[in-house]
Amino acid sequence: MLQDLINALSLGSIYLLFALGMSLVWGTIGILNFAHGAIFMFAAFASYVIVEQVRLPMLALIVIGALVGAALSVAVQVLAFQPILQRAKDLRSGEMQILIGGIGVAAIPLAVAEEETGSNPFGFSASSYATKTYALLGFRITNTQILVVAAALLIAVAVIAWLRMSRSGLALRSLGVDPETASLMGVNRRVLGLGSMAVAGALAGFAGVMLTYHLGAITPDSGDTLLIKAFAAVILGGVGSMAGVVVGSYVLALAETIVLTQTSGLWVDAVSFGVIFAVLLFKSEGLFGRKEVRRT
Amino acid sequence: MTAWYDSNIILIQSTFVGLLTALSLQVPIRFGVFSFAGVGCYGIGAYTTAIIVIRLGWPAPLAMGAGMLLAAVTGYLLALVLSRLGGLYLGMATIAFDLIVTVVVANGGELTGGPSGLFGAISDVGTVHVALTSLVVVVLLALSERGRFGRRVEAVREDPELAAAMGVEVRHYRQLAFVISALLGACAGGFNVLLRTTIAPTDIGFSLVTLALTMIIVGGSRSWAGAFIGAVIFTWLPSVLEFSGQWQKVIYGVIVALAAIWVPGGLLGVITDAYRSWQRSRRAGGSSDVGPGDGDRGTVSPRAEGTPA
Amino acid sequence: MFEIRDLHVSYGKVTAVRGMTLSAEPGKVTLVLGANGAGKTTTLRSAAGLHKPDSGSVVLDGETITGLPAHKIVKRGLVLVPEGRHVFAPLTVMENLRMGGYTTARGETGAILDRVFEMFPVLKERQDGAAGLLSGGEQQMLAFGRALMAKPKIMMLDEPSMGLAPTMVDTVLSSIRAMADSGIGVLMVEQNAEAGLEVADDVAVVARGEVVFSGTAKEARSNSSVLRAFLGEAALVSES
Amino acid sequence: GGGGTADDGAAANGGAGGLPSEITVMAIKDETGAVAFTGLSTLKGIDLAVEQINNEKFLGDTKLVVENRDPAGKAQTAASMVTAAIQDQKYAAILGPVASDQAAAASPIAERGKMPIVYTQSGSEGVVIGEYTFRATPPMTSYYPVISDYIKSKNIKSLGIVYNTSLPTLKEVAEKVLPSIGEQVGYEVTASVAVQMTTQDFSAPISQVLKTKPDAVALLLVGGQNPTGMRQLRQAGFDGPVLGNTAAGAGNLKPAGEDGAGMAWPTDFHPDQPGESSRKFVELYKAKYGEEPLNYAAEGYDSVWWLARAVKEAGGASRDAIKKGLDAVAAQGFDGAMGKITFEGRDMRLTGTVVEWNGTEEVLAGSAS
Amino acid sequence: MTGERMTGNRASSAPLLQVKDAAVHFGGVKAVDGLSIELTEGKIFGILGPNGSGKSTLLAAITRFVDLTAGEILLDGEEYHTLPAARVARRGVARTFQTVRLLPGLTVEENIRLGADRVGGRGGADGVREAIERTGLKGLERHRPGELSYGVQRRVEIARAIVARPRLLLLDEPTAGMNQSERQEVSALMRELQKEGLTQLIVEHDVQMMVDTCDHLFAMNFGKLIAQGDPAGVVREPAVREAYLGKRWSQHV
Ligand SMILES: Nc1ncnc2c1ncn2[C@@H]1O[C@H](COP(=O)(O)OP(=O)(O)OP(=O)(O)O)[C@@H](O)[C@H]1O
Ligand SMILES: Nc1ncnc2c1ncn2[C@@H]1O[C@H](COP(=O)(O)OP(=O)(O)OP(=O)(O)O)[C@@H](O)[C@H]1O
Ligand SMILES: [Mg+2]
Ligand SMILES: [Mg+2]
Repeated sequence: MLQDLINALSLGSIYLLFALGMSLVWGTIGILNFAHGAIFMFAAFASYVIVEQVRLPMLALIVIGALVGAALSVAVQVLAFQPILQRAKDLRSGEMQILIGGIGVAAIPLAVAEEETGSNPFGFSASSYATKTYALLGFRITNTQILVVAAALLIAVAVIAWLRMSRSGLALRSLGVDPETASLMGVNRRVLGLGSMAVAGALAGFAGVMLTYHLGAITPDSGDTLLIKAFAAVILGGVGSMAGVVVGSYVLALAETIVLTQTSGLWVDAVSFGVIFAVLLFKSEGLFGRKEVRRT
Repeated sequence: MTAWYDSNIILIQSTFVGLLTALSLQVPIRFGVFSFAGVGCYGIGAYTTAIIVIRLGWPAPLAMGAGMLLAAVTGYLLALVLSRLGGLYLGMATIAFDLIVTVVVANGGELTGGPSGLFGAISDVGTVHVALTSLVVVVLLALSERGRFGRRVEAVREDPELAAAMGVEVRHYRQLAFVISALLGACAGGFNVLLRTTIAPTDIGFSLVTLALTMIIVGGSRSWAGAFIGAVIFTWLPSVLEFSGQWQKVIYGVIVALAAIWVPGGLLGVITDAYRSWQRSRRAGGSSDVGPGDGDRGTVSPRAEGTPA
Repeated sequence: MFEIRDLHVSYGKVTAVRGMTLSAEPGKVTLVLGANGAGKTTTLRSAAGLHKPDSGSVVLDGETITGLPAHKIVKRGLVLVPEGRHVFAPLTVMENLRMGGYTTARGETGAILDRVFEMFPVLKERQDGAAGLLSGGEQQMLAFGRALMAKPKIMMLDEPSMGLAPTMVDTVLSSIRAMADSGIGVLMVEQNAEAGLEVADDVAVVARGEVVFSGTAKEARSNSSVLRAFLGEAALVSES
Repeated sequence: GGGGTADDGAAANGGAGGLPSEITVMAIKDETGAVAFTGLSTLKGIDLAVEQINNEKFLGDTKLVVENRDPAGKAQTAASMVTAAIQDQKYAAILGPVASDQAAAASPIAERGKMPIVYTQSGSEGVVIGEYTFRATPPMTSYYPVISDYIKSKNIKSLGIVYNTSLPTLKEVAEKVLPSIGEQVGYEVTASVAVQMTTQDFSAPISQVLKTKPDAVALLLVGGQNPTGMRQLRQAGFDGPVLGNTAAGAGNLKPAGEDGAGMAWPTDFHPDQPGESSRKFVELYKAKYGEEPLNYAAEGYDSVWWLARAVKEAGGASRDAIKKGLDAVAAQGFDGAMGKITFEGRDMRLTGTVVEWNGTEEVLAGSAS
Repeated sequence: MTGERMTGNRASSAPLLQVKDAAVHFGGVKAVDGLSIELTEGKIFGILGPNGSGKSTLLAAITRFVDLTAGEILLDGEEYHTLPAARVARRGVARTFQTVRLLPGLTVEENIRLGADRVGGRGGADGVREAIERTGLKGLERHRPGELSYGVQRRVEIARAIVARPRLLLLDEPTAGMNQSERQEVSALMRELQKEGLTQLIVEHDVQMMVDTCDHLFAMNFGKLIAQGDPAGVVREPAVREAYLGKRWSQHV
């Protein structure tokens, strides 16, 4: 039982690490980045390529992953999303273009990684960090698991605090509501947009490296698999609410774990998506989402 | 010509199936309903058709009809159940529905063939049938894009409250969108299974959603013609790109991204804009004395004119 | 000193502003009048950096700021209160005001905030509510208060009294006057000419994208064509 | 490989008047995309066989030519390639795609177009569906029981199963084959937990299975899932024997490092396996490519040999002749890269070998300990 | 069209619209709080009130865009509480919105035609031309709303509301953003419509125009009615002056 909880917690933390960056830019500047999964994967892949050459500790790989993620994310913003937003007639049509643009861009790092690895799994077995397992009180937990959970929660709290308390966090939210008026308040749209995409990319890269350590190996298409789970977690929690992503990620992981432990696992996907379906039925803006502010 | 037709028959059929699938997502989007349930209904249509043809041996049209009926009922129920949802929340709920359909058929045992799916749905359905059906669908949809109904759909999408103030029963229009989407999806699924004789759970997953969505965004989301353009491009692109070997995916991705960036209204938007400005320049050059009063005599709106029929 | 010189702006092939020249001075309120579509909004938006003008220049304190991006212009002290309020609907009233003070030094925002709340008590009451749920007039107050938070040197207002009840028009206009008296320059587009004239020092009338009359408020009051167009026939009779 | 013995099978084909100077075959194997790895390896085996056949003048002066087409992971593309091949009289036969979905789309078309098509991999149902569809890879379910001896040698009395339910073959192994082996060799399946294609973290299913304290665990996962599964199985404290499937091979377990060691699975081919025909293949392969062949290469190799024997057997290169030839060869079986090959209908069968991952490479299970 | 409806109306004595003890609360905010008014056929009614006093909310309640917390609203003496907004609209209650709401993808003409669809048929096409002429939008038919200045957009809204010849027209600040002469044009238009039998309820902050245009004024504050009656009288009421008019108007009167 306790072991199941630990497993759910670490699974949820992985969803959370991945979803945080995605939710950050989606909930504020309205960019639903479908290339997030590819960025996540490619950051881990780049770290893998490097660690195969030089034996590096975990921290170094995390830094590399975050930098690669940030760089890719900024590149996507500059090359695809910014031009789309500049051309889009209105926010809503821009949203769709961004979705598709993301899907298109994502194909590129995916193809490169698939080509290099022959679609095989890759991992950091060459890294100097070693996973240790602690067995206490009848349950087992690895040092990587502890790190993943701690990192996910810490980063989530940091992101929440940043958005709530800081000026730039507030500016980011206003940018998502009405970019033009935000610029009339003195917000540099370009810089802030790039900055938040860089943060999101760094989070993706960080998540990629941590997940690879945690699972031992990932494959080029791991990012896509997580993308839809993260999408679900964000919606479940309520778009725009960072606390919602936290809850959404853990609820999803918990639901999956419960189904798995109670049944033979055949219905895991159906039930976890059933949960989303059901939650949305009763709370149409997600668990923590605010109702759309609109009046006649 | 016939040699070309023969060797590309699969792609030609796929184009029509792709068109119907794309339309099943486009119609609700045009109604302002962000529903991807069309893909789940594609699954329902495909599986129902296959099961009936294989197990009961009914004629193909009857089997497809049954699939579409089942899908339409499902679509209507979804519309009732999800009536409070909007935007991406509705999108997610309908994606959840699609994935649930996938899991259900994957675990359906004997009936659905489990993960390996169903084989041997042999019939004499061919290119002519899917082409004619697409034609009828397109004509009906083209009609729905014009005049009174077209305007109302526009209002329901852009500003449902305003639409209500104009006396439009927004709820009914949304339900209609769900049902049409379900019918189109099931029709596409039914045709696909009859033309390919097989269906598996992996055929109806999330990737079908992204493919259909890519078709309508790159083609154009406001009119059937956009879906058609998209269906043609994304059915044929892979075979066109075959020469590029291992970099095919990269080129494909670049093309999709470039389309998203450079043609915000979809390719259809580019065509319509070009047509409109050509028309304007012709009008300006031809008769400069057309007063503004003349404008409202023509009942054909510039939008409708702009749509290549 | 703030000047818009010979500004030309167009939307595609449509020219909206042709040769607009306007100015504002610290301590003064300049009122801009003009029919719908005369190009008032376009002019202000171009000056604020939201739209690129075709030609002409915008000069603030002797420096040309034409074509600078909006956020840089704000930092120089030229602030626009846009037409149609544009409050950040899902953010709270307080967050909207904090956004207004985005470029203001942290130490100073508190005092300005108190002033804003004093001027518009309803904003204080509703500070934690979503701005989008405020009534139309309340939102106008918020937009105005938000601009004050930026500590402008020159403030451009696009129809500040739109949707305000007469009492509120008085409040807003007299606070505009008070702001000008405290040394801020105000360039104000206003359809409520009668009320606007009460607080204005100078008046410019624009039509079809250019200035057709400019003078002091007093001169405007005695100019019959201005009066007829903006105050109505009745005013003309009672005034003369 | 040696020459096939001509017997009355050839005479029955009506003996066409000699062979053309070239026989062209289309090979539809993924060179890009998710199963590119499999496709590329298969092509190496195919090329080797073609080279050998032509050099040995196995078909006399007739040359076998294989043209590669890349369906890039798309069933529809594969299907249209099959259609194109049927239209073009140049092609005498097709070496079909390696992915089941592509194969399932291709089969009805080939069947209708009366075009013989020989698949490798594509292990699902609905592929070998009629007179013109052949498969040169034995289904995993048919040779999986070869693992019985291994199970007995490890003295396994109870087994927990974690399996990917999205893959028909793995599902069948988990739900039917393993329980029935259990009945024969006497172990009990204590838990059986399904995971999805999308599952990345296996800690929950693994702890679920380990709760029942089994002697051994079967991890039946797709390629990329295997290293993670093994690693998490070891982290969860299980150090007993692990049964896997061929998808764990081909270096897929490498990222798991030491944790991967101890997984064993039956395979249709291993480069170290005994048997003269297999040894010869491995030798030739190493000489040509400087590496050890994978099972995919062996399958590709055998599929071409099957075809070449069929041509010889039938004495003609028309599609119909080839079809009859393939049937005739299947009726007799032959010795190929994968060993002693027999057929059930148009589907390949063989005994198989058990291999084990020792942390760095695949070794024959016997030699591992 | 209008004629038929009017003769079909059995009790000409019963007011066209009755609001009885209506209340609309949003959580703690009592936007409308126990308010009763009656609108008799063929007159122009106006509502004055400070910002946030509940005027727009009252219009929203009448058109069924918000639900009443308490009370009832009757059209032709019939309760319609449960009808969806669209059905109310089809019964001849048309409205404009405080913030301009036009469909950006349609031309001016199509936007107006959308309002006419309620009537349909050939009368519709004529109606559209007439509405365009009356609101001074001639020559702009083919423009899209995004290309128009704010004041012109408001006129498109008005045209769209009147094109279907409703029985009751609710206007929420129809002249906001217009200058004096333009306001006078709109005011003249309202009078003209009144002559054709159209009942109107106008929310507007231009007191002078309201006094000149309306037959009957309501004054609201805090969601309650604080005065009503003939316009000149209402603006003289001390409560109205204090809550709403402020010093300039008080001097005026
Ligand atoms: N985005 C646009 N595209 C094309 N034309 C536009 C656009 N915005 C404004 N215009 C045109 O430019 C001219 C000036 O518009 P502007 O909004 O500046 O007028 P205004 O003086 O502010 O009017 P109002 O008093 O109605 O607000 C108008 O003719 C308008 O139709
Ligand atoms: N959906 C809502 N949720 C919460 N509060 C609301 C909502 N709608 C309106 N309110 C509040 O109810 C009060 C009345 O609003 P309403 O819009 O009716 O005022 P109004 O009289 O039209 O004001 P104005 O003249 O400024 O337009 C305001 O305080 C407003 O903030
Ligand atoms: Mg303006
Ligand atoms: Mg209001």
